[in-house]
Amino acid sequence: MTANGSPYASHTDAETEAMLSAIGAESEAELFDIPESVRFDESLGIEQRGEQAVRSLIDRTLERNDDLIEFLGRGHYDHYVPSMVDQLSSRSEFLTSYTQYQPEVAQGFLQALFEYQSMLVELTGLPVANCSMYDAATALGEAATLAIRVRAVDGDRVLVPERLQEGRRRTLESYLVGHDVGIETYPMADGIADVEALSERMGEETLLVYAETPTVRGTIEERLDAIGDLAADSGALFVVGSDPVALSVLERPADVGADVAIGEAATLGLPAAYGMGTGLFACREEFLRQVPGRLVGASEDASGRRAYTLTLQTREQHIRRERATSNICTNQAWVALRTAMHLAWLGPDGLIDLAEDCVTRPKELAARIDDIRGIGAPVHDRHHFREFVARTDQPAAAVAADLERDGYAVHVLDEHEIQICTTETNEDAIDGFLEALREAAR
Amino acid sequence: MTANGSPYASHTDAETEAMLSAIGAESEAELFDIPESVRFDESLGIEQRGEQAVRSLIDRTLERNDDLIEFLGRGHYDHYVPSMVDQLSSRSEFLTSYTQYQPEVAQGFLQALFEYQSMLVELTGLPVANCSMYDAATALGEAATLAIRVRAVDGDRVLVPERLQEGRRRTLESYLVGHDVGIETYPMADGIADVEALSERMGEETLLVYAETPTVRGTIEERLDAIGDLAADSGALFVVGSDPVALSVLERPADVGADVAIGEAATLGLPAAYGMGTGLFACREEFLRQVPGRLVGASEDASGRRAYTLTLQTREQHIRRERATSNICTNQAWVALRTAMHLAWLGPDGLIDLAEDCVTRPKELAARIDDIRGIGAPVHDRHHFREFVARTDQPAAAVAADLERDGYAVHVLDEHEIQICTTETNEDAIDGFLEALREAAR
Amino acid sequence: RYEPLLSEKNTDRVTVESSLPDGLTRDELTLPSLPEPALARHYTRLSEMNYGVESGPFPLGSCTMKYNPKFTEDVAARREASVHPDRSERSVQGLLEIQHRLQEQLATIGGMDAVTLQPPAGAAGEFTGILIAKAYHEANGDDRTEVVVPDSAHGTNFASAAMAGYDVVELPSGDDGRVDLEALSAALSERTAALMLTNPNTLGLFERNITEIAQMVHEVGGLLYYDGANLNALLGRGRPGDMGFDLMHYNVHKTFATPHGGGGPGAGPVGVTEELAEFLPDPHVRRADGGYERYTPVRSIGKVHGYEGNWLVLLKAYAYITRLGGAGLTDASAKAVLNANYLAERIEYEVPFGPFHHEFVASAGEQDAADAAKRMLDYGVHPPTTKWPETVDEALMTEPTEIERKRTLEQLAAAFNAARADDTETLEDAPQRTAARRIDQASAARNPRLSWQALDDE
Amino acid sequence: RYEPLLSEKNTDRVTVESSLPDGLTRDELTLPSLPEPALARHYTRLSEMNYGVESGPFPLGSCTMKYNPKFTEDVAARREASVHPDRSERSVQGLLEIQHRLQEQLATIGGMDAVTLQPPAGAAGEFTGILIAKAYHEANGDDRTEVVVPDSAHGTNFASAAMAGYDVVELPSGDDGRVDLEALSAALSERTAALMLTNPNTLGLFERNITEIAQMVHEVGGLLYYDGANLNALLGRGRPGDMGFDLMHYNVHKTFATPHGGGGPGAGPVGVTEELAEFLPDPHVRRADGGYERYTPVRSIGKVHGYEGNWLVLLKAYAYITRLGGAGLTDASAKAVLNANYLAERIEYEVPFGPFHHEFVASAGEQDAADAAKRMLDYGVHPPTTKWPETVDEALMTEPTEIERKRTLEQLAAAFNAARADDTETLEDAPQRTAARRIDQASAARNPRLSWQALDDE
Repeated sequence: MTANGSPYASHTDAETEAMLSAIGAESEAELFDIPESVRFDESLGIEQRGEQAVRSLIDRTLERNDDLIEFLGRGHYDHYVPSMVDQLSSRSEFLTSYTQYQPEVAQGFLQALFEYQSMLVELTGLPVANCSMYDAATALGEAATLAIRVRAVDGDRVLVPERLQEGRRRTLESYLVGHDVGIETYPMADGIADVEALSERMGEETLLVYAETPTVRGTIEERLDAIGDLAADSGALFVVGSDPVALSVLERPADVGADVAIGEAATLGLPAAYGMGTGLFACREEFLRQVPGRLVGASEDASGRRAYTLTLQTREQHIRRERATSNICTNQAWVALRTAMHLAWLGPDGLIDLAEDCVTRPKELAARIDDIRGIGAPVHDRHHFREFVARTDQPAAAVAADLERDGYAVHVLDEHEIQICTTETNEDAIDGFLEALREAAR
Repeated sequence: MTANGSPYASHTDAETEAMLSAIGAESEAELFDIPESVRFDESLGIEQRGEQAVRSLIDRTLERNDDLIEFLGRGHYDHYVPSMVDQLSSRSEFLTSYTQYQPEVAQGFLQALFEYQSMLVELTGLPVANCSMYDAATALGEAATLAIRVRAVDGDRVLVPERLQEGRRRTLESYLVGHDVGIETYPMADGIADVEALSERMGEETLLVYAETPTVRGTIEERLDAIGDLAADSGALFVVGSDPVALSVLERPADVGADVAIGEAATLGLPAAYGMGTGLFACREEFLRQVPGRLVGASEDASGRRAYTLTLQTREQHIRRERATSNICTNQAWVALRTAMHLAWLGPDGLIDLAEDCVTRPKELAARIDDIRGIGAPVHDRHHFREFVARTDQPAAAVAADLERDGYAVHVLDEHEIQICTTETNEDAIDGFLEALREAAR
Repeated sequence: RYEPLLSEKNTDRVTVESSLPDGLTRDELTLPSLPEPALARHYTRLSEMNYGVESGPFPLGSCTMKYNPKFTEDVAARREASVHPDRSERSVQGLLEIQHRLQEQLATIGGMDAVTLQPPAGAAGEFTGILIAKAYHEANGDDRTEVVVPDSAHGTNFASAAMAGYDVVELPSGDDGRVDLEALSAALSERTAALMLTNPNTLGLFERNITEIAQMVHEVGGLLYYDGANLNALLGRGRPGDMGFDLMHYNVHKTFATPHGGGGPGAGPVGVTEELAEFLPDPHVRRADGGYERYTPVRSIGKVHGYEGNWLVLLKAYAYITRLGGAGLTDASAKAVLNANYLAERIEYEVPFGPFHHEFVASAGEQDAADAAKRMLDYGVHPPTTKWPETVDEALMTEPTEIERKRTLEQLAAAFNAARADDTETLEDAPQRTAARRIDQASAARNPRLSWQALDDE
Repeated sequence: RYEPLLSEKNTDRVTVESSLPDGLTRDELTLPSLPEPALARHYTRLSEMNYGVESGPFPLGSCTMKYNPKFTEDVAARREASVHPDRSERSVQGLLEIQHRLQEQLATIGGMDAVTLQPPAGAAGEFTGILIAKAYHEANGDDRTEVVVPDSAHGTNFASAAMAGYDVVELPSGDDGRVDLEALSAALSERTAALMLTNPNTLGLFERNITEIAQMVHEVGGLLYYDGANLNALLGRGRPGDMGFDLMHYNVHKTFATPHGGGGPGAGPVGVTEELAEFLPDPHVRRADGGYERYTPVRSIGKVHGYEGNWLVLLKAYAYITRLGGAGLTDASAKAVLNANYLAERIEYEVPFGPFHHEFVASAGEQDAADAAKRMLDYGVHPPTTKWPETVDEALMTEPTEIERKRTLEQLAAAFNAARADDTETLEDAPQRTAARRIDQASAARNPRLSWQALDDE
């Protein structure tokens, strides 16, 4: 290879010579048709390093992160990802492949995505699921633009809960920049939607109502069907946010009248990953040709055998350009594959067991925390999923800072509220956490 | 699956029922034809755990190991293993396959082993290399039994260096238990073979002379050709021990008259792994039908294309039984695959660079250590490979204990000698190590 | 060999038992139920029916299917790399440091002053860039309504501009395949918010008049946006910032070797000039005393992702850039361009435009480009992108990338040439040697069956 | 598709430049030189030409090709697991603890009192066991010269006994496929150091007279050795120690799911009764105050491996045993036996002996068993072990293991039955659908070409 050249493009000098000569060029530089005035002199000033050196540099840098045990959630969750998911998704035929524009050599990935879609159909009860958006926040944005397309004559306002993960709210705002549509909120009552207040805010101008379960505070929404009825009455799109674990035991979005379900699919399949995720997106059949993102459909090959292919591509940007249902191209396909693998690994029993643990764990932990002097939990007298809010006598920020010093991370919500999330990945640390909290809270 | 049954044999109850009924049995227990008197009641007393729980248990236990930076060698070395080796060797088609008794569905592994053999042929200069023994120690034992078979009428003694890694020496003893052959040692002079003294010990009774380079003390043996001549003169088998990195720059065993080369092949391909390795074994053509272990040969398939197969199996235990060249059956094939991958990843330039680093690193480190008060290095005025011996004014054990407290591991050889090994995997730690040594040595 | 669906192997319908009140729960759940060994075989078999970069050459134009170095996967798999996004700034200093270093590396490579890592894909980067342009104009009290996009541009450019509320003005290409300055002049006006340009463009041609183009755009008060899809052609030899571009996105899954993953995840960082830095998404990372901090740029457009994008992908890109360094990146570009030229030299299909850089667009001529591509599958290679851009008849858009060596390029050329020599019937019957034969895409769209439930209903 | 050798792709001859004196170095080195992308494709392609447990059923009798749980690989890949073998006892307490726990688990499973983990494979375990027997007899001043081995035993039994210097006395099987007590009586004498027995034997038959056999061996002063190859048939339901065996080896790559790796590495721990514990290899691990220590058993036979065996393999076995627990192991055996019986019921080849446990030996009858096996490859499954043991004509030694479910067993049976229905010509021409057609093994042996250098010489 060229000295200091790319280790992954190691032409021998002889090969380079021969190729240049075949082309009829003297040098590689000559092949660059760049006017002198805008040429760059190659001085990028980035040092080249060996593979081992890069790994060790990154290891050393990452070690500067504090080694905290996280009791964090609020829309992004850490569940145990089985080894099988890592190892099988890493097979290069999956990992290094492209979007399936040549389905004859992409049947494996297409089938896996078809299976992913099918599992989401079962979980949501909605008959159409795409094979991924970037994350829950962008999926919510896409749901809003879907609403604009299908309800365009009817309204100019979307209604969201007053308590919503900040990234979801602000990403939604970005998706609405290009439209004359405003965002309004409806109030919560003791942790869940205040349906009466919501009812008063609904009107003809309402394009879309969004509700989620569990909510950002970990409460299970109790009146989705009532919200669904309100949406149906006013002709607004009803969008329900959730995740695959919760959906395995909670009411199906389809059964409470949802038109669209969105959420964070990579709650299964990925570790915390600093917020990297996958947007779940499913909807009713009538919106089929308005769906954003990729869809995999079943078909047949020339020998009559079942085969899979990307379908309804005329919705998409590479064909419809500015009239596409979305600009999304690269999506989160490989994460969706991992989510499907994780779902398959759990199976229906394992999934329900996991979901039930998400109901019982926060209940038990909240009860233990409630016994601590200087702290009360849960703040909301509701059913919880994975997490709950606690009220602190001490300033919440000080409590969290003390906990962090002891090696634990929690959310600070406001002056006297913290939020605590528990799953199987931090359960071993609960005793130590309670000990630290006992100190911090008093 | 059965409650608490094997998670990897999850027959449904209905399946089990149907299968029992097809067999005509009432229960699984009924299928066990074990007399009542020797039945066991299933009470193994080992708790079942989930996957996550097992991983976390083992992680917690392994964390009880001290996190030391190792300057350890003496026959077992840690080189940086590239990610490519881990990831490609882990493909299940390799990892979970069996010995290649059905070559038509094992061409991939056979070809990789053929390539491994070929690379060892190049490194040793000897035309026959098998596709692995357990480790260097058992390879030495196998070399000795080979000597007995091919030189049986001639002698009853093997000669080994007085300084030899303990495991090699004692494993050799085990391999000779069944034979009337004794082990004698020949002395070393300032770290390498004392050829004159060796010459005096050679005789008709000498079956085999073993020499290695680098030696267990890290010195490069300088008179291998003279030892080879002595062996040739007395009709003894000359066995040379080395490893693939050293062999890339040092004289080829074939060129110094070696009949057999043995050594630790997994010096490339595996991390330290608590002594797990792979025995390198190569020899002259005339011993072909006396070689222990598996051999892969080229052949053709029915369509005339090149194909590979295990060959000369009549040497082996499953055919020749008590007259086999060895009892070895399961060997280290997958590690040999990794070694071949690592060799291929380095290529000849990378391999020579690595070897040259193994020459310069210990030289530089010894020089820096020699500047420390209370310690002298290297003890032997020789060329070194990866490691060297240092003399301490303080008791060596105390110096090592101090170092260990500071996070570094070295060998203690005797009252005032320690041994220090350095490769690319500990080079980043050298400054800290010298600091600690400065404290410990005075 | 057909691989049954998971649902066809074993499905259980399970009654949901929960400690929650009945009214809040579903009644049952019906999903595949298989033990790990069966799943391992399922996904192993599926992988065998899929072509990746390690299966052979993958000269998919405009996609830059380069090799994804194995070690970057190990880097991203480190437990320390995976923290919750709501962690305190103080407790993730290592991660912030890597983000900051990557921001700086990308800025240097693109000749930009500031870079956000938040957009989770190239199209998200475009959308972010256009939102920044919009915010910039609005901050200037300037109400602009149009974005100009060349006809040969990626569909995402059109869609992203439209998503941000702009009217898209399509710019016809000149006879040489490049921007026609007269047409550009006609397209530009004080309504122009931005011109989005790919350079080299999708034909692999460098816009030689880039300085003039930039001047013209800037003269009407517009911004010049660089689509980073083809950045692999320029590394070390040309920087968008030096050419007059005001903002750009990078496709790390193209240029910086993070795997495409069958369609994602990628990452689409956006670089901007100093003037635009105050509009970057929230949060941005900067040095603070002794460490790093997150902050909100003063006129931030807000957020385009719930958190901070596809962090694990960005980490792989950082590992790649740090591995190659400036010299390696420059060499990668040089070899990518050399390879494209050598391959074009060896194939017998006509290549109408040039001189091209890292990719070229050949014409299948009388053949149907899609059919020719199917036939190439039979010859054991992945075909090029077909029928796009429309500026070339029956386009075969080809980008071998730097990773192929001479011999592989020759094998690839042989596959092209064999397909060229085949007759129409053969092409239409292709592929014959793949896991599936030609797939009927029309009927899939006519009768959409998007889940196994839909199959069961039949 | 033929995959060229690495050497055929690109080889460099490099002059060795070294700071060492010329006399100590070689002149040049000639090895393949390929960049990582080319290597990744090479090994990916090779893997595609290889059948593993995740490719489909693998009913290889006497090999116990069970599924290798993925998580055990992640466990063994932990950096903390890989330390140098010369580390001080004090600094590797975690590792010693796991070794000790595994010793105890294996002792419990086998009904033994002490277990060494050192032997790196089953055959090494046998050799270790026979060395222990020899040391034991020598310690008793007892000079014995023979080891008795049934004719149906694994070849390693014969070879291991011979390696330890013993004469091997072959014991003919009885008409029921089991040990014939009369023949045994004739074979035993005061020269007998040990009887090596596989139980159930290689026909899958439990030695019902095991108590009498043990008594007979002990009466002449011999030791009874258990070959653990078939232990997967007995987990939780029978323990060698309870049957009168004095020592045994375990094949962790068979019974405890560590991968076979194309021929290794495995591990062959040896268990012994209390009486023999003082002969175990050096070092052994035991509890010491508050931790664990290595020690040398007083009459240790010494070492059978340079260090302490295949640690990473042992760690995977520990992970597997800890995952399944006693209940899981017992169930694994039950399902392994159930599966063998169900499969035998479904196939049309005759199974002459029974009742068998986890494996059975069918007879191909008039067919050549090896040919029938090649034909099964065409039907997409891995065939059974063939032509062994010789106590069955044209043996098809079949062990489906517990991991296969009913449907897979039926598919497997269909492959057997299809081969049985094929004519001789078809069998002899098989396989037709594999990466390579039938390979000429005879000529490979007649004209050994064991390296690419040998091919070049032609």
